[in-house]
Amino acid sequence: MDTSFRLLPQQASDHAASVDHLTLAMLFVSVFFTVLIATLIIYFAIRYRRRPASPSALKEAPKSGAKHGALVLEVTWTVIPLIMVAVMFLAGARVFVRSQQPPVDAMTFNVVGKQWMWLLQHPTGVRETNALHVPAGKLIRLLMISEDVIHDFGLPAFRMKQDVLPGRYTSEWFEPTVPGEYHLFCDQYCGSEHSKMVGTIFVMEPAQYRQWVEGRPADVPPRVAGEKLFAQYGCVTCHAARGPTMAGLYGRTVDLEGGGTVIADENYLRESILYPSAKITRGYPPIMPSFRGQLTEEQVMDLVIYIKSLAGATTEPYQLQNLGPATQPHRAIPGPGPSQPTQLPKGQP
Amino acid sequence: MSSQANPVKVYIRVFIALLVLLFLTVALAFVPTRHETARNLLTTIGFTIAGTKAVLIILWFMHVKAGTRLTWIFAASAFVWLLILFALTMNDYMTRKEIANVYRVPTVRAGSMNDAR
Amino acid sequence: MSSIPYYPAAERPQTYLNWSYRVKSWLFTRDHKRIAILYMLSITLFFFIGGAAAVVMRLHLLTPDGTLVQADTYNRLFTLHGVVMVFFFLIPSIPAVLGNFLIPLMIGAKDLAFPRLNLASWYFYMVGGLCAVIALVAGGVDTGWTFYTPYSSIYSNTNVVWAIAGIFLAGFSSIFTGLNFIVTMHKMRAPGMTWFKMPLFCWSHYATSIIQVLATPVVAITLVLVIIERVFHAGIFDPSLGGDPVLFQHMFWFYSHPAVYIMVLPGMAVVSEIIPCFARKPIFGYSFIAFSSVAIAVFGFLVWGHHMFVSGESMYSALIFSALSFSVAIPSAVKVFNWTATLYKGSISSATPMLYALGFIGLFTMGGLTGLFLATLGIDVHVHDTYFIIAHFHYIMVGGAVMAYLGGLHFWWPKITGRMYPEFMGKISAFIIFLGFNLTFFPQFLLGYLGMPRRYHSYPPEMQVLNVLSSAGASILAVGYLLPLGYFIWSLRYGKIAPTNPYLATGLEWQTTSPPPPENFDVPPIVTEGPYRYDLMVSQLGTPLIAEGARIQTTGSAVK
Amino acid sequence: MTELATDLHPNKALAHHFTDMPQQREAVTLGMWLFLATEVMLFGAIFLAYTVYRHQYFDSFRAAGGHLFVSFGTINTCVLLTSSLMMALAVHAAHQGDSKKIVRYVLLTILFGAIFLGIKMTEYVIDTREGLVPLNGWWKAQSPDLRVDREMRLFFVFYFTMTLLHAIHMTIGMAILAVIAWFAHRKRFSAEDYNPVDVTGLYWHFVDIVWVFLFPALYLVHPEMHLFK
Repeated sequence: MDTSFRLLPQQASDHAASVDHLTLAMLFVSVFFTVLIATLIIYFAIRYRRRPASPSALKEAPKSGAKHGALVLEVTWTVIPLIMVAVMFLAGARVFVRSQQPPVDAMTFNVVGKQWMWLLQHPTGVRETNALHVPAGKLIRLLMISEDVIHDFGLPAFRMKQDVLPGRYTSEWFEPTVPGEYHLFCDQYCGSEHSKMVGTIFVMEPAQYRQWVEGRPADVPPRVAGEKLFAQYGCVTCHAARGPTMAGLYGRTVDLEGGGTVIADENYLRESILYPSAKITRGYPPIMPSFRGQLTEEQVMDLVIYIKSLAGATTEPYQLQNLGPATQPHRAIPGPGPSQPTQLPKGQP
Repeated sequence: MSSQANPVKVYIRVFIALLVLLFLTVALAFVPTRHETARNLLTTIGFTIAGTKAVLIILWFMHVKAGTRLTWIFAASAFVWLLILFALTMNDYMTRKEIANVYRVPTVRAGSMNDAR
Repeated sequence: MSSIPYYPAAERPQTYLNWSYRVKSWLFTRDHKRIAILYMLSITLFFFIGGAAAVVMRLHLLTPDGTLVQADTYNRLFTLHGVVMVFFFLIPSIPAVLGNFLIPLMIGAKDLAFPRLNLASWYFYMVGGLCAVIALVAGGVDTGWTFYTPYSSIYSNTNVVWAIAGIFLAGFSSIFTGLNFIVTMHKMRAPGMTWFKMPLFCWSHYATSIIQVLATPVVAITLVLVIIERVFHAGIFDPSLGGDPVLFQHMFWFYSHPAVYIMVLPGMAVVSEIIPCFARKPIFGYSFIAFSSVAIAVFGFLVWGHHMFVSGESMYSALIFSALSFSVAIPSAVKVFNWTATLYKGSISSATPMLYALGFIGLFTMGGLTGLFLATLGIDVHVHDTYFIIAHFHYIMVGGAVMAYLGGLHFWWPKITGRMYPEFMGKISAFIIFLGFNLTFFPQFLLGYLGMPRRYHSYPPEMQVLNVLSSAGASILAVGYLLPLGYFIWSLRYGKIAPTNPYLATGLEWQTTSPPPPENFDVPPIVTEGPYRYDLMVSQLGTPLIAEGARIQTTGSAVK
Repeated sequence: MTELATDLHPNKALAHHFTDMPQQREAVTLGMWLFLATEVMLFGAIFLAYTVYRHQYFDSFRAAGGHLFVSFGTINTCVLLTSSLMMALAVHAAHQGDSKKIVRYVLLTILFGAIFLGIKMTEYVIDTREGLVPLNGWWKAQSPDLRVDREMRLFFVFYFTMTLLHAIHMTIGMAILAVIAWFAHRKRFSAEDYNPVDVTGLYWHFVDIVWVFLFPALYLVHPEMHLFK
């Protein structure tokens, strides 16, 4: 990593550039006003410094005529900041809203934070601790959860940051453009070794990344691990017949017992595995047992990713071939079709 | 200051109104329904009745009705602030949309990010 | 104070300080002025405890790998620094010392409306403070002053309960002070003292008190819930038991964001007094400054969610909170512009209080403008929880509140003690503090933008240069803070005897003796003029600073 | 509290720093209203937490609420409203300077308050026997469903926190009322000087209002379950 002294952080994504542009613009405004105020204060303090026995300036006490001017001034310096902050808000919101909406066809990496380390897993199954290798020019999305306290996955070079909560998935995405090594910081205080909960993001050329991944011991990809768990815990027995089908479930709007609907996202899937009675799909008896305490957060993530893959909503099962030339078309997302009788992938009993 | 005091009759009337509202709210809570909308409606009505009771107590038992404008402001201010606390916090909980792909944002290509939207 | 014992006629007039020297007359006093002194002594103690922790931290951060103290010790140090400085120094500082002392004087009352409540507030503060400090020093607390759940409620093995209990008690003291101020300003004003004849000091304190009264109970009950959670594993904020840790953040920041205005609004109060006095001009835009104080207090309640932009709060919520956060900038800007305009065509003296006040404007402007970066969603995500935040709020709280507190302390020192502070030393230390402050905290903006997270015991080597600069600044700042401590104590014995109105200032507090008599005024004042009528005092400008008289705000009779 | 109610000179009604009785009376009353505003925020914040979880765990809260006795709740609400009426009448008597009536009505207020606390205690005992105390080893209402179990516990955390906090406020109020009754007995109040009775009344009515909201929040979540038990 480049450890030489620097005043500005590395800029490793387009988002980083747009944040920096915003910062520069704000900096310009701030410097202008700071200099304006400072100059005025210093100028007045010198120009109107107290001179013994010449208080004549004060005799020009505000007269009624000055009052009108004062009102104009007050309104001016209320309205100008008002317009300025409105512009600032819109500019900041525009960048933010985009950064909060993960693109649909990103490579999804799993992140589990715990005191005091980051456990990361590639869509191909490769596991890493406190380090993450990613291909440049690809959309990287992180599905994150904590096992204990609140952590934060902070990526200064990409100007991104998101708290990692216990009990609920959060998500963060970035698109690295410049190969290199970048900091990963835990930005939310999490206990004794908070400052050791750091790591490195390695951005590599796609071909290099492919080589790197293939050189790693073959781990089971999350989707495959999830599929095994799905069979192992007998999920398949119900969710093929009596229970709601998993095919095409992800991203769909589910009608709930007792009225109301919910969109089946990762958090919904997680909650349904751990606390099945929380949101019961209409028309099905609440008979599913809880898997709380039986599955680790990583296993739950595997299951969630497997169920997602049944909806065809992501690029899983992940093909390293996708890392070919950047012109490779990404798969479009089929809309949530009408629910079909479960079609389990081959290999299921 | 005894002009502030209401005749005893008024207190008794307010008290009876409070009891009537109490039994009304209890009765309403027994309306049998499993439907979510209906239950939410009943909950809302229940708390509206509680609010009405509170207003009765504040206005007559606590003499705000005959009080100065300052008393009115002070009595109301805490509830206004409570409304801020509730509104802005519940706003978060009601709008916590499902994360991730649900937004269906079009793919952003390298080098074309600023044109993505 | 109703039964002041007969005091034999002495050469000096009877003052609130000398009517009795018995310890009991201090510990059971109901005189707002004596309670202010009690507060002053205790917050000074807490300031130096918190400051010592900061010095150790800055020394530790001289090297990137962190060699001076262990990680656990470091975590306890920043918790100590944060808790003590926020809850036991900044929040009571100006309101409980200067506000307590001056508000009754300024509005021409004999005392605050509830003197016993005022005394009780000091006791609550002291018991809470000792409780917290003992918890923080013996064994320590490692949660940070924000006590985020579930770390504080489940995982931390430290004295969290005791520290929280201390803060809870101090919360009562804050509520009592605010309640007292509001009632006093509503009901105890001297004849003729209408709302718009009140000094801006009072307006700002009124706004502060609104926050103290309406926000503090929320944090009090939130902290009680954390205690319940810790002791009984209740699951209120613990996700494994169904709780939501983010709810804690909502409830915590509902208080703790407005709490920032509890710290800085009184600072603005002080500056609004000092500037017209040393510019010899009526303050520009009196009613705009007055209403902007109230606006800041009210808007301050609507913006807490900007502490949660990356916390997993909903995106829509973040957008609303961001938009609302910008609203606070407007009244703040209005104040800065009005203070600057007051200087125009004044007759500006560079006395120590004025140096602090001008320093306040500059530092507050920088703190406020960097606040805009934080309200801007896109930028906040990057700098959230980094040293940028640390720098920003130190510019407001140290550059703002502490500068103003010191300025106010110099300004009213003659009134409080009856002695003048040494002017030359005052100026020197004002410059040292301004310099040391900027050297300490400006590099932290850069560190934050580089990405250095807050509460880090060690950091990447490329950030060392800026950290060393910051630590160097901190040592200068420490000297700057020790100097006034020294010469203020010195002045009690060797300082020049202060006249009634050493600066020829307007305001009722300058019309009673220095120090004031036990019941504030020998003759109950009647107010005929608005505040800051420096235009009426023109004829006296050439006179030396020891001139007596100038009863501008009462009758205007001194103006010939 | 006591500060506000009794911040008086030991021998004479007017404290030294006030100019006249109306000023003192208005200040004390205003102080009490402000104090009540802080109380609104204090209880309001717990209500907020309650609302958030009720919103999230609607069904479990319903299941949990069914364990409470709506009959106890309703009777207690009646008792407390009656006690509030007695307080209002005591203040009315104070306005007219009738010390005997003040004593009588304040004692009645305390009596109804005591009945309320008695019923609440009985309820707590029954709750404990039923295993509704959300502490490990005490909690027996366990549902086979882990989720419902922990969410029901959460309901009872709020039930006990809120009702205990309310009970503490009542106890403090009763202590102050006892002092008021004693002062009234010693003829300390007159038609010109009854402010302590007045502000204590404000406090007592406020405690009543808190219960008015607690009742539907806790007892009317799912009332039919226990009615005829």
